[in-house]
Amino acid sequence: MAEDLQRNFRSAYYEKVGFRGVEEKKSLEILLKDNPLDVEKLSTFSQRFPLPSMYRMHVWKVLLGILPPHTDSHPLVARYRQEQYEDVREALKAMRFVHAATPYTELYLRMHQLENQKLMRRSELTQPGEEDEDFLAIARAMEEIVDDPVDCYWLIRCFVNQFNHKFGDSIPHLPKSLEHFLSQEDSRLLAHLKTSGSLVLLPYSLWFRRCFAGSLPESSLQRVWDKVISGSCKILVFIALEILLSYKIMLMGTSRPEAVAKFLSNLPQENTDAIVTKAIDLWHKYCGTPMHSV
Amino acid sequence: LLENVKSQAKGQLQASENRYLAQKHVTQALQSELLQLYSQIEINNLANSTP
Amino acid sequence: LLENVKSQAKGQLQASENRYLAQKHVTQALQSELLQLYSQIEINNLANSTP
Repeated sequence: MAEDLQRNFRSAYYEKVGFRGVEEKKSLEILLKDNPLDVEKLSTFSQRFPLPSMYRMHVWKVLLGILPPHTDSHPLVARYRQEQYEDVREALKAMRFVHAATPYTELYLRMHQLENQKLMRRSELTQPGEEDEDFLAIARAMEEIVDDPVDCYWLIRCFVNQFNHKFGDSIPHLPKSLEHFLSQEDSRLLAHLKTSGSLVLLPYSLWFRRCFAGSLPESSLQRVWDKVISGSCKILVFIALEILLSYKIMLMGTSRPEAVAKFLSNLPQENTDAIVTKAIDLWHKYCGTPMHSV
Repeated sequence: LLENVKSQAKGQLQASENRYLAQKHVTQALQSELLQLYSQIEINNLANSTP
Repeated sequence: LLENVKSQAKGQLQASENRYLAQKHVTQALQSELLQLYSQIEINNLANSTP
């Protein structure tokens, strides 16, 4: 009896923290015991299921190539990563780009610029451009998710690099894709957004360039990034779609595009978990569930 | 097994090369900063020596 | 053959590590030069500002 109660409590708890079943966690644990790790299977798992939070960072690091598939290389490679972080940071200190009180996010930006050979001379530094602001937004969100600065830097850097490399060409087409799926789900809402002039003013760069960093709270955001990191940028369209559907009444009630843009750029932080859950369901409905044996 | 060993070696080598590349980019940045400082100092010296 | 591949991989990794270390010595030298330059500039500034 007591055991039953405890078990019920436990699965209710798992439900709450995002495991739809203990089974999923177990199958992930089996995947993680492989040596070398099967990166493709890990991607598929992450596309289909939410990652248990205790394994999330590890899986992200493998999917982003920060750690190689061979688990017995992990200590060596982790040491290389750590040294590289320290080398670049120390150089920036010596050049006085950063000092003890510089915020980590700015340090990460300068490190990223140095490594990509895009660092200006100190005397020629300008205000951060749009691309820098996108980086900083993603960095601020990642900082909330990851404690260790070395891990944090590598995750931001590889996330941004992979995102631009894999999806750079698709990003400009995402607004059209959003319009398409909105016409399927709610053509009245689409018509209203179009005629009121709101459609062109939606916060596309916040949604599609920053991947909702600074828009969704981190607990919801990381479930979206699971999908982005494992290979989908389409998920971003469905999050945007579900946001529009969730605030339909409010959106239908206003014809001022600026007010719509302002509201959507500063979303209420309450029911974002539900929005993400519904968006993932919609995404599976339209794009199918990847059918790898996991 | 052979492929396995090869791919493991590749993973290690890539990470090592990446670390090396970062050092190279650090060198370039340091050099360009130094160059800038030296020319700044020369300008200052010139300005001070011509009263 | 396997041993062969392994020792080749080890050699490559070692070479990469050495390249890294060499480059690291370069950046250390540059960084200490930079440090010295900065303090030189500060001394000059101080000297100029106190007549």
